[in-house]
Amino acid sequence: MTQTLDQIFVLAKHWLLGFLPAAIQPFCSALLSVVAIILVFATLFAITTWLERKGLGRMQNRLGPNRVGPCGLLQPLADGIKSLTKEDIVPAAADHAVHFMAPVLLVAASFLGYAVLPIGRNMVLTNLNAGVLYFFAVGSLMELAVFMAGWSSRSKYSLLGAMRAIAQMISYEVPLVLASIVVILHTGSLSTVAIVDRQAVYTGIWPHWFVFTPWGLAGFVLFMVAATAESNRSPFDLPEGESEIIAGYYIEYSGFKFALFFLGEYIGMFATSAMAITLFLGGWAAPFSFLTWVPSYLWFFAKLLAIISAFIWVRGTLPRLRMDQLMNLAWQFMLPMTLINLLAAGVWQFMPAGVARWPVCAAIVAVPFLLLARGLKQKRKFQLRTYRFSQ
Amino acid sequence: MLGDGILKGLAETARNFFGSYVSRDRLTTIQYPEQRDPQIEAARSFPFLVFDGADWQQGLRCVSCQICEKECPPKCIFIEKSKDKKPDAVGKPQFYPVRFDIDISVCMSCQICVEVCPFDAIKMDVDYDLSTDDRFGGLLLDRQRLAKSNEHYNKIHPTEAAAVDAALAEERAKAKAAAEAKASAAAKAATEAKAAAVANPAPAPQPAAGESQ
Amino acid sequence: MNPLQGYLLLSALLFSIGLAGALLRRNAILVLIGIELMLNAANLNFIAFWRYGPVPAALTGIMFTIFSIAVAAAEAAVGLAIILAAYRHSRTTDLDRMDSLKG
Amino acid sequence: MTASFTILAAITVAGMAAAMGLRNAVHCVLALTVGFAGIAALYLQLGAQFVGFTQVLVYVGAVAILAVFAIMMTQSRPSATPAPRAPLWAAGGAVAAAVFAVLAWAIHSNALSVQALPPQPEAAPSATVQQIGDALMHRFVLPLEIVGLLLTAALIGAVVIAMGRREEMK
Amino acid sequence: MTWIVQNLWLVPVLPMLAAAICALMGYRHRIAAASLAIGSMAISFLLALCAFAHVLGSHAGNGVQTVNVPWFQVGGEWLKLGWMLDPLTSLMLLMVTFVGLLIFIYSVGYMAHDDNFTRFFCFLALFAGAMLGVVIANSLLLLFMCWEVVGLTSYLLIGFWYAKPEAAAAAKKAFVVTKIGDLGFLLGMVWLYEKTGTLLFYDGGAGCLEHSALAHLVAQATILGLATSTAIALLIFCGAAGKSGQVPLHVWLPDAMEGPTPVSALIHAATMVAAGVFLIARIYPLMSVTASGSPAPSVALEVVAWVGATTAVFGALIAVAQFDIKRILAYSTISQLGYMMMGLGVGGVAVGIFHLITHAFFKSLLFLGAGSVIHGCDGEQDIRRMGGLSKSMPITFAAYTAGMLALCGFPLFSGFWSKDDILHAAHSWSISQAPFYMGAFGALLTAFYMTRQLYYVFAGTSRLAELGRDSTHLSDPHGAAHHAPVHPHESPAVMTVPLVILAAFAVLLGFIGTPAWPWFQSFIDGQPASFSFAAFYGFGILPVMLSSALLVFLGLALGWALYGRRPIESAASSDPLAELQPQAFSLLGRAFVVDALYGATLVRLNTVCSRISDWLDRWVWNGAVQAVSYFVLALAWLDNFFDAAVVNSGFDEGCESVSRGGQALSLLQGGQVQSYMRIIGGALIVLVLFLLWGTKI
Repeated sequence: MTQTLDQIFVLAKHWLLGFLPAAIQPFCSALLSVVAIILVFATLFAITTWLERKGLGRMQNRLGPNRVGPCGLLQPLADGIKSLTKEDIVPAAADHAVHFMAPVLLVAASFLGYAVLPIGRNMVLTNLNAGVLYFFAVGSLMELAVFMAGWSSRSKYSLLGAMRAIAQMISYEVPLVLASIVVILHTGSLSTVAIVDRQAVYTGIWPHWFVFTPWGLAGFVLFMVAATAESNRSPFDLPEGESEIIAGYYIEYSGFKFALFFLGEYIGMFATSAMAITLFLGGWAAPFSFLTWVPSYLWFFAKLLAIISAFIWVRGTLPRLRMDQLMNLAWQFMLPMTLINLLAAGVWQFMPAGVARWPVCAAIVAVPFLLLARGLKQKRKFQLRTYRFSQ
Repeated sequence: MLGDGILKGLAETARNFFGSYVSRDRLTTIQYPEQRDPQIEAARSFPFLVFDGADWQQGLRCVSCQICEKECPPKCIFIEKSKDKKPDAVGKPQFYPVRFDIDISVCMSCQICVEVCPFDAIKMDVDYDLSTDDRFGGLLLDRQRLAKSNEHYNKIHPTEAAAVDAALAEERAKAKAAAEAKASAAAKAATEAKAAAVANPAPAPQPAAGESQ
Repeated sequence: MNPLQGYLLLSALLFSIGLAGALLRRNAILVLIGIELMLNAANLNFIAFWRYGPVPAALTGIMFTIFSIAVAAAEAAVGLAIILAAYRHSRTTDLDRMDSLKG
Repeated sequence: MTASFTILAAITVAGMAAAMGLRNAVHCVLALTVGFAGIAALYLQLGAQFVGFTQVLVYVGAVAILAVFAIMMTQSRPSATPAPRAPLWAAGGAVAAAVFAVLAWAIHSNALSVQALPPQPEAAPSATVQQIGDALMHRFVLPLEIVGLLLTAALIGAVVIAMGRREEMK
Repeated sequence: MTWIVQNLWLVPVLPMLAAAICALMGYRHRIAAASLAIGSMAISFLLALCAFAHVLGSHAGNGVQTVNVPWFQVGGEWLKLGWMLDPLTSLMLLMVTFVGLLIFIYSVGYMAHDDNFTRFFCFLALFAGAMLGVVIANSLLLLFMCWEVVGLTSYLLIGFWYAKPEAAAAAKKAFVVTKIGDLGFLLGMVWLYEKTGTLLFYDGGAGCLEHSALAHLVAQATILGLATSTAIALLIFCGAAGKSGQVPLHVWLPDAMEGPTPVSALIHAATMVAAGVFLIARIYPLMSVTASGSPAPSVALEVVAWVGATTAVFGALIAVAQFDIKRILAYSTISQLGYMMMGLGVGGVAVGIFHLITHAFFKSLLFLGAGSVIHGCDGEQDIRRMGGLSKSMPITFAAYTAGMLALCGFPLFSGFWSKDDILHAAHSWSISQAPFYMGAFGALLTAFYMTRQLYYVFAGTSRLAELGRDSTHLSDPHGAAHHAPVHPHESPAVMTVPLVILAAFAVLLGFIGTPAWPWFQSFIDGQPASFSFAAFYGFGILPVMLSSALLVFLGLALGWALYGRRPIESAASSDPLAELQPQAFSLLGRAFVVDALYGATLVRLNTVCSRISDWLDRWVWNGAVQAVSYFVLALAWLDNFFDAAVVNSGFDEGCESVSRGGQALSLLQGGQVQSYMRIIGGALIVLVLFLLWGTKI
């Protein structure tokens, strides 16, 4: 029974494909999965916008949307209808073709990453041999889309925003990849399915998630910070900093194209979050061995929602960084820490299995962290800022 | 340690998040159409024209002097003066506006028109439910839509309106007394010298009008 | 025509396009891109030979391509940095005007 | 000569030709990414997954962006250069055409010797990440180290060259 | 060999180390420098005490204990250096470290206001180290090296206030004059090395002061019928005379008083000037050696005695007519050094050294007292302007009086015993009685001029406020800044305590060498001392003692008669003695015009010589050199012509052809990258064609 419930979508797909001629079955199989993924994650996008607005509202002691539908649940729908019906304005000086292609490429690129993400047991579009590499390669396409959007608008704000976004994404791609390499080092595979399988085993009731190792924990935190920056979320949302460059690279977009950018950003965020889940949080694996009867995809989405909530929480808490702070964080803190974490993972790999490697690896990660933190703190002497004119 | 400040901040937002469910006091937002804050007396939105009595056309205080039209910084007032005159509240014959339009999409609520009006004929309203689906006609208010009764004025700005009413009442009383004096004098004169003053029927109102201006 | 020849012809064509770009464009950045293109054509050759070669298990073609990509990345970074430095010096990226080394 | 190869080859050649031919430098780079992506797809078709993704990661993700940045930093005006063609362009074009002709002739004339190869495997030979890693760590460890050194040197060198002198920064 | 003998080198090295550290310290670290110097000196003093105790313990025999270490190799021989410990050394060590320690402490107070405090202590410590090195040296070479360092520090310290031209000139003078003597010393040393092959004093029978070497030396004769030993000894005596200010070379010592007073006390009264005496004592075997069995004293000792006697009278005479408080003491020192030399010449090591030791104490006491007076009078040095200080400076007065009585040889004071010893030895000298009479006359004069000084300085009323305080008192910069009327005041405890200690020694020290208990003499000679009052009745002792006491009383009475009877009213009033004998007084006041004499003869000769050398240099040698250079110039011109006309034109032609070729080739280099690439592309085509052609065939 639990087996069936777990594999219900897989079985349903097979049952559907059974009606089709064998020649087009592979194509249709892929098509079905793609459509399913697009539908599910687009829905998740809608839910997330609602969740985000409600959550942020509550954090700011507001109610959030509450007019459209019960508890404002239909707000995303209203937003969608609004953006669809709005006038599509293209600047006269814009490079029309590029201007049009940019949001399309962004959404396409952000959806491409889902091809290798295992959503549940046996629920992955393709089990690529170099899946993680594929994911990051596709992720780098987003930079191009951002550049296209910023450049083709022929607006200084959008170009500035695009330049900021690209600089930020390139800078944080390095720690992002380096943070995930520890997992690859441990599993010895770039395949996402293999990585999840390695984590879906239990000692007693406890799972073998990588986040429960010293290097895994550090890697997870670093990965999440880099992912926040990579998906231009607060506090790293400089590219769209409303106060100085209004909305960054999509300032000249309106209507549905704007919605596409919005969608692309959220889908990209889901993808990196899902990657974090896959790499560190055991993918679709249940957190305790006695909970394995719950269908795997439910676990995946539960984790995803948890991470999304964390994103919202962070967004509601932290103010936006300055550009130099952003870059300093990337190159002076994230990069060294990921390299040290890599060292810790290597030590873990080569030390005999036992209790000894726990404190050693923890020390390798924690001591440089404390030193680095102290060094970074000492460099800047915080003091009360004095204004020359306004006081 | 690096990051403890972030954790502190996260705890703060979490406290607010859950607190907003627990205590109603935290939620400061007013659910607007259903709830409203009581209006404060000094509030103002856009100008309106005050009329006395029941009939707005009869009771408009405006004498179409066009000072406000000239003084309006964004030039959102348009006045067309009448050809004829009709008696005002004091009973004196005055011009009246045939057209009086204010484009409130242009108006900037500066209240200069109110300051310059010598007749206390134009005042600031407090109404803000002005949204309309007609971008042009719906926001160009004509004479009829601008006219609000003195009772309305008394309701929205009671203190100010009381002072204005008192001043007006005093003026009217004075004018009435003068008129009565004049009338009695005229009657006396009429009785004394009926034949002498046929050519000059009524020279008295002119100084009275000059006084009231 | 067998598949290998197809790849080789494609590679030759790409190489020639890259060469033409490198020879004809005046913008130094585009010349550099043309050179990158030639490198890519060569890489395609390596992969094609690995795929259709006698000992694919040796992975020589793939290795060659990987190293070539690494070297090309380094070359692009340094080349573009040099172009930037030259631009700062002469305020142009036009190769015709960067001829202070002529004899 | 499958259909997919034809389509991919056409896309690649079109992208590359556009990259070399368009007037606007930014358009050139965007077309170039199409060409690079096409080459990556060809790699995938040839069964070299790892190389294909690396191609995307390096060329589309890094080199193209780098080129775009360089263009942004060197072109104060977005207008295209007045005459994109170099002097003696005919000579250059002739050389390029001659190179292609000679290469094509060489490929064609060597068709016999190519056919003398052992029968080509229908399925792509496997090149899993594991195998590539093994090869890099054992047979090709020295080149790997050298490449690492080279990349480090290039990183530092690029930073130093692009940073310029300190007075200029101020 | 005990620990102390093995590590005796520590005694000089510690102050030297302190000096080195002080030299590296910043000038602000005053307390550190002073405490370092004083601490090192204190440790050296303790070590000296140990050494003394060691010698005292191993009294038997003339125990010379030596430690020799090889320094470096010359040809086949090792040059050895070493140190030694014998009674003489131990006593000298004790004296130098003790007096030095007291003077160091005194200097802290005296130099308190000086900017170069640190430098002062650096030099002082270096001097102390070098002086101790002189004392412990077992090698004439080591002794000479330390001797020269002592000379150097003397130079540095005399010129310590180098901004004053007098001080700089005095330093230069001291250096040059002592170097004249040192030249003799060096010659003697080289000669000695040539003759004996060693410079170690004692080296287990092989040393130059030991029997075999001496016998060898005395057997050889040189010019004028002198034995080699005598000649060498006289040469070395030149050095000693220079250092100790004996008559022909005494001129530097009075001028050396330009240095700070502690320096005068330590170097120019107690230790360095006594180094000459010590040197003679050290090489006494060489000085005294005679042809075997001859009872008469050696020629060298005879010379020493006569020079000493002359100096004693000479210095005392000049001191009578001086007005500078330190100059009086300086001439007194010269005179006393003459006594020591005379003692060495006529009586032997013990006689001279006994006076050296007592003199060191009371003369440094006098100098420190003078320093205290100068300090209290804010830099005033002219005794005519002092007066009445006994009331304002009681401690200094008491100490100074004790020192003065000791110097005069007042009965029972230490100077009395040691001077008596010398007079007695002179009285019983076999050659001549003249030194005795000269010494007796000197003693009379000493009592006289010290009484004069005492009356001038301490008696009567203060004359400080009188006269313009202008030219004469540049010598000490303490009071140069302020012109307010000066109130003489007592010096701080750090200065008076050393005075009191020294005064106690000045009074009591003589009792270790009375005729009744000649402990000192027997200690030096390495014999056990015996106590007997009967010794007073020995050969001629009591008459000499009585007569010298009489002379002292006579001198004191004369002084009182001239200066004490009638108080000196004013600084301007002339000296009573000058009123009696004006010519003689002015002659003495100008120090027998020796300086002028030197100026008129030696210095002028030197000037003439250098003029002649200059003329020769300018016209004769320079002409020759110029002739040669003109010849070379002519050659060069010829060469140049050849170069320009022949070689260059040919070379130019070659270069131009190369350049033309290069220009032709450079047309290929258009600076256009793409043109190069075109060529490369063409080359590629050719290459492929080649390959194809190759496979076809």
